[in-house]
Amino acid sequence: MAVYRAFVTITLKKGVLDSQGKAVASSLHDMGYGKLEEVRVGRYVELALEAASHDEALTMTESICDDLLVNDLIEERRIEVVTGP
Amino acid sequence: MAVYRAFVTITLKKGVLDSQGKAVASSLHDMGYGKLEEVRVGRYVELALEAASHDEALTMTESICDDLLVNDLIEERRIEVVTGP
Amino acid sequence: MDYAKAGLRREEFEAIRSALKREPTDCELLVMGVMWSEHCCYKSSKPLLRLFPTSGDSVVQGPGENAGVVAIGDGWGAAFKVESHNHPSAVSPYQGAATGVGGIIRDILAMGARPTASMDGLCFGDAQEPKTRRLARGIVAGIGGYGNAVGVPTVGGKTLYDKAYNDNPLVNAFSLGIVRLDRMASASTARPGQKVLLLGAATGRDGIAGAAFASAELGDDAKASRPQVQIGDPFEEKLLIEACLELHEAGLIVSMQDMGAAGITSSSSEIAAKSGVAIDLDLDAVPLREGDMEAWEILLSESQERMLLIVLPEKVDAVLSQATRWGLECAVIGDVREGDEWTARKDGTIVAALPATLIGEGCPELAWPAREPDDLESRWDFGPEEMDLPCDWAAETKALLASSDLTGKNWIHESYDSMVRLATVEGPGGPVSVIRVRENGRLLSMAMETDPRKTFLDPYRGGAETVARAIRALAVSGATPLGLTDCLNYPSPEKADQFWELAESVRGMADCCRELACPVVSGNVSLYNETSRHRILPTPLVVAVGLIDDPSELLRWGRWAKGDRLFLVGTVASSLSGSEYQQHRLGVLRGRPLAISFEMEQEFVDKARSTAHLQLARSGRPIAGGGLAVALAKETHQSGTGALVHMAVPTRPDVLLFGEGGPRALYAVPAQKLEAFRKNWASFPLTEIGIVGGEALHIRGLCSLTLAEISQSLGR
Amino acid sequence: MKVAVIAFPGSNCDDDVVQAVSDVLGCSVTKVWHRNRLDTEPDLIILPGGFSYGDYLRSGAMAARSPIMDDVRREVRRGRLVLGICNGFQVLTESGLLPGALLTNRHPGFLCRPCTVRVERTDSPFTGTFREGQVVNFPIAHNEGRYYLPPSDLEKLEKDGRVLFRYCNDRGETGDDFNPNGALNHIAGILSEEGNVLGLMPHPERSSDILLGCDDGILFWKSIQTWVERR
Ligand SMILES: Nc1ncnc2c1ncn2[C@@H]1O[C@H](COP(=O)(O)OP(=O)(O)O)[C@@H](O)[C@H]1O
Ligand SMILES: [Mg+2]
Repeated sequence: MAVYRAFVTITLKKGVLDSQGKAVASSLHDMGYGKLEEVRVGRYVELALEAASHDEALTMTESICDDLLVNDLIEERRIEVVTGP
Repeated sequence: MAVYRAFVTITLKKGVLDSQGKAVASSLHDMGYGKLEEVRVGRYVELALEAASHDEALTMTESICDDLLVNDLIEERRIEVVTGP
Repeated sequence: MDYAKAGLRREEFEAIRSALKREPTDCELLVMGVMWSEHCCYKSSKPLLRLFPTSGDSVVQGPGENAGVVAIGDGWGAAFKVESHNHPSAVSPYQGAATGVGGIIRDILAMGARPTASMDGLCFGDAQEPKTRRLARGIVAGIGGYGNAVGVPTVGGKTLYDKAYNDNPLVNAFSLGIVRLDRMASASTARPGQKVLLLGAATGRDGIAGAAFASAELGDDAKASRPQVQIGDPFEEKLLIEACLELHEAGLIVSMQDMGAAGITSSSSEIAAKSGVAIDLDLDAVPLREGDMEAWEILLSESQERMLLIVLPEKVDAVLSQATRWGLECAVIGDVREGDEWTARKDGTIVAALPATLIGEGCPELAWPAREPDDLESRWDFGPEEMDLPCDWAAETKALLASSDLTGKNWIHESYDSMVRLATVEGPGGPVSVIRVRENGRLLSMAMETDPRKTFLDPYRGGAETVARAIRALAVSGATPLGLTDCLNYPSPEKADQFWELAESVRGMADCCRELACPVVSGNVSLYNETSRHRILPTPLVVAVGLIDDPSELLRWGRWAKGDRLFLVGTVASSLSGSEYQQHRLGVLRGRPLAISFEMEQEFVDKARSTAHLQLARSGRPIAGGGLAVALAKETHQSGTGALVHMAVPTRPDVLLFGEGGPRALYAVPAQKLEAFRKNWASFPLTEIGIVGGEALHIRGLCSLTLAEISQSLGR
Repeated sequence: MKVAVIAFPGSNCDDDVVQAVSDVLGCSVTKVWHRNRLDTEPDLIILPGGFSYGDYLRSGAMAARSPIMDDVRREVRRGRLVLGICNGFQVLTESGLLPGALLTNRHPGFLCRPCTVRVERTDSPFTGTFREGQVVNFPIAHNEGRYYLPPSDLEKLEKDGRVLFRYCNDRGETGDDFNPNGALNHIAGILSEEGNVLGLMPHPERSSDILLGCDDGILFWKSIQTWVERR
């Protein structure tokens, strides 16, 4: 068993209203950032987990995403797993 | 001028209690994920911006973080900038 | 395109063809498919809804507008309605529940009313199931997440758990707003020459055909319903509320309409039909979130936080600039003309041209066969003698108190902002919720009730009992009922016994509304709440709204003081059939609930109201779920003092303590009011049952529960 | 006394504050939309509760960067009183007018309920009519109310006596069980260095009318009025 670290980035699917991104973009525009074209706001989750292999760590992270972290209807995820605590 | 994409990951500083991370961890434990050691929850922001160079895009992103996206007292950031829309 | 793909039946398709005298286009078929879905046109329930009494002294607007309106004095009115968001919440609990709250608030807003208070009715599956916990958490978070941010307090609600809701949790959202009666908005005031504007969020692909989806049984793989989920943005809604009220106040709009199910189509065609005008829509002018949307997608999108406005041409600029001030998008998307056609153009060509009245009112009604369920008699086959008397009454009472239906709701209502707007006189957790109407100094009392178990056992009696419960609760608080809104949550109407249950329970509700002079002013129907595994219990939910002229006429609860005498009004022998106790102890659902006596109900209402108005009691609580024992325990807990209860037990003690049904209440009366109180209730069953004092609820001969034990069982 | 209440898009306690203050003090209270400037010279500026800019990104972050906050800063320098309630407190920390940050509650999730706090000192512009150590009921309603400040700064804040309200039980005792959100040192409200800016998580305006359950807030508004009139 070794310790792995998984980094999960969760963003809204294209076409789903990103109200946070919209609000942040318009604030930044008001603050003078005219060259900003788009802002999308998502979530980021870091997990430390014990697994027998890199693959097992990845599978576990996938299933954690399915079970709790990600709402498939509207969100998509990107997962990266590295070795070490 | 070209379009760049900046990816910003924002997490709470070590030493600041991450209550959301703790809540997620305890939910996952209840759901049977016993091998989970730590969960940290953060924010992820994707920006599309116009800049003359990669460096300018990076500087602009840094300043957007300073000005709005990140609260230095409690948070830290990681920035990655790539070319293209 | 095949009409069936659009969700139409053959006879519906024929009706469209013969009305048009031509073949409908694909776009028209899709539009009609959604507009003639159960959710939008009530084709299965319309004949039943006609049973409801809909007029009365206080009714200003009955069913037919976005919300009903009752007069509350001094030229002010209360607009209110309850609406279901069951199917979306089953698929995507947070977003489904959140957009349910957003939607009902816009219905209130569309009447020109300021949304002032919300309530939520929730039915969840088996409390022990992990799936239930996940759904419940998501749904509650969604209601709070939306309601808290828009700044409309959630002042109460109702939650129950039963395995019948395992696959189909119910989310019924109620909202009430205050409106000046001479400033009410209406869908029937559009005139030729005026402009059609779209205010609020850009239109995207979310929730397309959601209405049709809400009218079908959920597939076993709910994830397949993906694209039909709507996403809410309470921030945008808050701006929309303020903007619309400001525009309305400034006289800049002629009419407004929320965009709920079937979005632009339903809102614009409804105005056209009700106002007797034609409307031309230019879909190229609609601000889109995604560029490549098809005409039918734009027409049917259920993107949230949008309102349709009808504006005089000379006021358009003013409206557009106000919108900018609020940071909202606004566009002119059409014209009002003479005639009765509803047309939509895209890229210069007409994609749909339909008679406006056909869209909203033309759907042929469905008359499903009704048949009394074969097992009805056996449902009634129950006698209390089937239940052993408990040997430990204290343990039994504590266990009942701790059961999920009666208690442990703090985690729900503490996650709602119940106090914003400074109007909440009595928030969540009591038998009624009470708000102050600042505009005229009066109070409104609201009671949400549903009793699906009794409704299942005897639909007529259960339906009547549901309405009666709400009216009793109002009366005990001192309120005069003004009107009622209902949400009819049922499984599929296409099975004869299920349709019979629907019809009988509506009949029971309607009779009770009529006899107790509480007209139905608005409502909603949600059918097909079933899957191959489960079907929900017949679940009519009502919210009755009543008026208290002066705050001194409000009788509160949980206010016992030492030395007060306790009285039970109403029968001592009610029924265990369909009671919380039966459910909790035996886990069965059997027996026949009590029949309703409207004369007795009316007498109770009158006497309860005078008890409050003449301040004859210190504390009063209607007896509902869990019976007398639970009423006593809750009063003890909230008052922070015990009581000695001593009463003759003419019947089985469990029936006395835990029985439910019929007009009953528990009062605490101070010594100097005893005589007047007794006189007030003369000729009605009245039993003095004890005296307030001490550190425990002591029921002589049965049990004694300390304050600490009670609080602990109640989970707070 | 003149009071200005600043409304950001998404504020939702702005009307409540206007109502409570004008009912209790009978003074003129004006609501100022964030896009307008603060040109009158109010004795008290209130940043109300709510969800400014949807509370997106971080609560208060975007409101803190809106131009009207420059006017607020100017008035702070001139010694005017500024009160941030709930979301207003978050705006004040985000804008640097008060130190620290308000983090997600210890048990994440919105929490709305009556709440008892202890008045720590009575020589501030906001608390003159209270008794020292008095326990008052100001309801809370927030998801991000956990006050945080790095340890050394916190020590200094305490030493300077800038903690004005602390969560406690009804006998005035502090403890984790009576701290609804996990705020460090049970902090519910703090003062700026000059003492004219107050950030407060609980809502005194929700406690200003006995019909709604409690009126401890009346003393709070009277304190401010007394202080302003004495000056
Ligand atoms: N169960 C019911 N009882 C009484 N009125 C109802 C009921 N269901 C629907 N109505 C009325 O029918 C009309 C259409 O309902 P609905 O489609 O839900 O309105 P909206 O499109 O405004 O959401 C409304 O006026 C509503 O009040
Ligand atoms: Mg409507």
